[in-house]
Amino acid sequence: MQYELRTQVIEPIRKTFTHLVERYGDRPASRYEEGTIGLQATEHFHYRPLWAPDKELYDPAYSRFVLTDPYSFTDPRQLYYAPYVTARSQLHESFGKTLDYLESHNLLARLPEAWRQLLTGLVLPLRHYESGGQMISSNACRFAYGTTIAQCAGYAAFDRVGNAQILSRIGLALGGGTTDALAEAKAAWMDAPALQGLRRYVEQAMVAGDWGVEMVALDLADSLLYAVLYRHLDEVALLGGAGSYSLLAQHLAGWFADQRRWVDALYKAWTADPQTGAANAEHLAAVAAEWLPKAQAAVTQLTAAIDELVPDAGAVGAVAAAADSVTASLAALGVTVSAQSKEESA
Amino acid sequence: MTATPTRPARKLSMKARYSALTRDLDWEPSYVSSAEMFPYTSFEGIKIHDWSKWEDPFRLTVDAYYKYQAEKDKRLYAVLDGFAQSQGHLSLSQASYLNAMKIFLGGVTPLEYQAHRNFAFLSRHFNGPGPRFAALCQSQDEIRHAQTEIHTLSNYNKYYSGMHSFLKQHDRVWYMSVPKSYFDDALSAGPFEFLIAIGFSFEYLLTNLLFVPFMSGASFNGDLPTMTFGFSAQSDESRHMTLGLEAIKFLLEQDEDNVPIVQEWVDKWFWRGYRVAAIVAQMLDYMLPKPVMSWKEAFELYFEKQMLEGLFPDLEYYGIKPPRHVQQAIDEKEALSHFVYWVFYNFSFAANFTTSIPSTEHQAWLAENYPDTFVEYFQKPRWDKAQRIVDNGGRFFFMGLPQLCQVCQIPMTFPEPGDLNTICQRTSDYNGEHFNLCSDGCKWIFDREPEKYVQAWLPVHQIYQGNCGGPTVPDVLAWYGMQEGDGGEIAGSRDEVNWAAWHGTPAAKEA
Amino acid sequence: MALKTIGTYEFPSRSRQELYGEDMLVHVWWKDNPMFCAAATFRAPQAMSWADFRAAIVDPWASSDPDYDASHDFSWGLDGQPFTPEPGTSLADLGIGHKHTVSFWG
Amino acid sequence: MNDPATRMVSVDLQENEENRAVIEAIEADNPDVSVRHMPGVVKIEAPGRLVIKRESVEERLGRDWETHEFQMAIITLAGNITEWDDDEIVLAWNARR
Repeated sequence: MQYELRTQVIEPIRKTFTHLVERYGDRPASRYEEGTIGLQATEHFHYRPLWAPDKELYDPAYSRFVLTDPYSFTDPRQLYYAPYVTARSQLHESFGKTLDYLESHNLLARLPEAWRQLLTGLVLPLRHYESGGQMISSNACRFAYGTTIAQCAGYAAFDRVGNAQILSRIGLALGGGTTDALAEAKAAWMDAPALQGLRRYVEQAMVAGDWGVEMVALDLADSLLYAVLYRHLDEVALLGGAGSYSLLAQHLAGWFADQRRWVDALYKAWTADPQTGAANAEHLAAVAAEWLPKAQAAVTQLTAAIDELVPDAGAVGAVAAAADSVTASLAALGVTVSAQSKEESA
Repeated sequence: MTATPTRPARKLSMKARYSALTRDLDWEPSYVSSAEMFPYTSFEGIKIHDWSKWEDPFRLTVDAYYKYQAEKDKRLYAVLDGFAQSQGHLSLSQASYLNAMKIFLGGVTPLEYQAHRNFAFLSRHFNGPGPRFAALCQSQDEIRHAQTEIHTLSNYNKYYSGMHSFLKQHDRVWYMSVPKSYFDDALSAGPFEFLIAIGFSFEYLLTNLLFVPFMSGASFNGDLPTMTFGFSAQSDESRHMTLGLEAIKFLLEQDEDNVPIVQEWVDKWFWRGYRVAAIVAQMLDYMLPKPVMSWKEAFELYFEKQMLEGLFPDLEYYGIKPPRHVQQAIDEKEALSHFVYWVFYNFSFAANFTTSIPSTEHQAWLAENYPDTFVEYFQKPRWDKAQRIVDNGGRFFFMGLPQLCQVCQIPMTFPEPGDLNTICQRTSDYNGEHFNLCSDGCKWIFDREPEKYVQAWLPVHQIYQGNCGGPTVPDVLAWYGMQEGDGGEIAGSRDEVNWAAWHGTPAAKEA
Repeated sequence: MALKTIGTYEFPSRSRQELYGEDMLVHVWWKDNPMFCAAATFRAPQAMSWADFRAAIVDPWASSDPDYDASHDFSWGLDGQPFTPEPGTSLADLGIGHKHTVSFWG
Repeated sequence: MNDPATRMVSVDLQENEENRAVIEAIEADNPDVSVRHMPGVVKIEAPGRLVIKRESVEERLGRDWETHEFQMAIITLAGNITEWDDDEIVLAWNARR
């Protein structure tokens, strides 16, 4: 009986859920689509938040950046939870192998002294920057309108703690299995002059009060930091006999390339929106005009200290190049960050 | 040393490693004030003196989280794929089993998603890194649950009715406003109340009732994917339960002034959650063709024994008493599921699931599990008469719209304390308007925060205001996105007819 | 208890009478008939006479139960108090207010 | 009933091949446990305290086992987790700090 059943072909009566058929036509939907599109409620919220009575529980007005159709943005990586944790599990496993290799060959101890100081005094403290990035991204996960953006922000938030832990594990290794290097790094984050610009920047970004503005501010700083610390310095390290710095940096550089994919897609969706695109572009220009110079100043302060430690590093110059590249990629979206407004806010 | 050669000698202990990697990321802001950075953690009146006192017994780090969660999902999706490829849906106990899953998908899945969003809120806005990280993990877990539920049930949606429009229906269908308003209530509260509402009252006190016996039931009824998903989700829930328990202890230990505030939240959210659980009660007792554990037994095992006898004596140390109105819940355990399934039997013409008179064997099981109530209060006055109506060629439906409770939003069906023959009706007047409540518990909740509950989007009232597609039942059902075959009577339903055809057995006579 | 909020928290009821124009919501509860799982909610003109309310609204609903006999002499209550409906009197004049509950039994 | 030494603590575990070693280890290390089988679930209860020891699980499993792996097995619990380190997990009531 059962065997007969199993050979019988039973035609499905529908291919997927109705809201996906209405959006994409009568075709089977991917697991990304089924697990993402439309999950956030949009109507009949019962009560106003006690902590924000002027808004609904989910409300486009939590940001100046608005999409007419929130699902005009989708994650180009198509990440839902299962592939997300699988990908990150591999990232951390691969990082763990790198770190094991460095430790078992005692390579961290053989880092040139300047690079060791660079790592401990200027890179490890960025675990706190990553923690700030987590909080900004978590805020975006809560307040973004629509599941697609919120989901990307939510994973990005967890990524940031992961990045912080990557840095922390490097610190534990540098400390010979103790937390000494981490303690030193924290003291530097709090007091080292080279880092105060960046700390001020993160603290101010965290209280900007508009999740979209906060995310853009974070991304502007990321774009400079990641370009310089994990790409530019990666090459400098290889030439300067600090191969283990390069081996570690590749994991964070790889992460940022992945992060860029969804953030760039979001900027594109914002600026391409048929109804709100022009206003979004204007907001983006204003936010960039306000925050990019601040980010550049803060990261330059940090990189100046790098150039002091490693004289041929050219880190300050790399920041300026990265800032130009940010301006250029915004311009490609039709977002003009005027030099004048840059100077004003600087 | 030689006993564990695979463990590196310099490895930090789990506790030290967790602390270095997670707890120590915090810093005191200098360029903005603490109040600017954490604007939401003072208005509720909760006082926290030392955020570092928060303990997370799981001591999970991000790399371990990814590793184990990826492994869990690998196993789960392998089961889902195998089940779909082998047409496993044909080996369910009955097509009607899926009625429970239709309610689950529309009623519970969107809540998991909401939890994902609001734990993200906590993971930004708590002042301390310990609770922020715990909330962050839970936020990730909750989107996992929403998605794995959808992916688990997606295969059934291809062959069965009632699941196709679960998102729209969560926002619109009359009974869905019960779970929706419950969660909206928690989200609209401050971060500490949310933590007690969802983290403690829901995850710790009640979630076992929702998931453990039910998933065991799924297993017993041939639904391997749901069982696998459910137990896999529960392995996350045990972390969430621990977070909930840690949350309440942390708040109670921080300041004595927190105790009365927390007590009121425990009181409110126990009752709010218990009313939502009423829907699960009827799933356990009526919707599983092969029942495994009655609501009453589950309530005794997972609530009375584990919570009232196990947990609350611990909380007594802090001055916390068992939830106000808990006695009413205990008294109702003999009758809760029967009242709620009867509501669904009355109204399934306007729902995404079907109902029927329980079979003779099923009624015998109910009588055996509820010896003091089922036969006298439910079988004789209700089911026997419903059967007579069917025998005469009819089917009893409630041809109108029910009176809803302003707080829990369930049709006002619940009994007066100590009197199963009389519906409990309570009222409150606020700002010159009359409000109806189903119980002393819901009335207490309303009177505490009437400013909140007057905003309730009550489906029945909205239909009468003309906000739900039109004045007639077909108008409203179209607005709900219902399709032919979604609701009504099981006998002769689309699912039943298909099931019979697929199994080569004659369908039951159409009612 | 004063509600603890950030900012002013005042919202109108989503069920207030004015949303129903000249009408109101009335609950009807057949108290001793367990077939009806709850009282029913109806929208009715405040000026509607009791006789019309009974014939146009109560009787069709109660007839979901085949044993309903409209000519039976029921006892009536309004919000738990004894109540004597006058067929020609309007609901409003009978003292039935928005979202109040009329019950019957016997 | 209020004595934390006798109040029941419990864990519910998925009943499958993977978890058999864990279940057996718990039974061996906790003399007063009672075990109840439901479809797909094993409920293990003990008065006052329940311990899961890494070494005992490893002995039965024949491979390394991290206590973190317990998260793959557990469905629910009653009691406080009073210890969770590299070597053991302890559940008990009355955990004051």
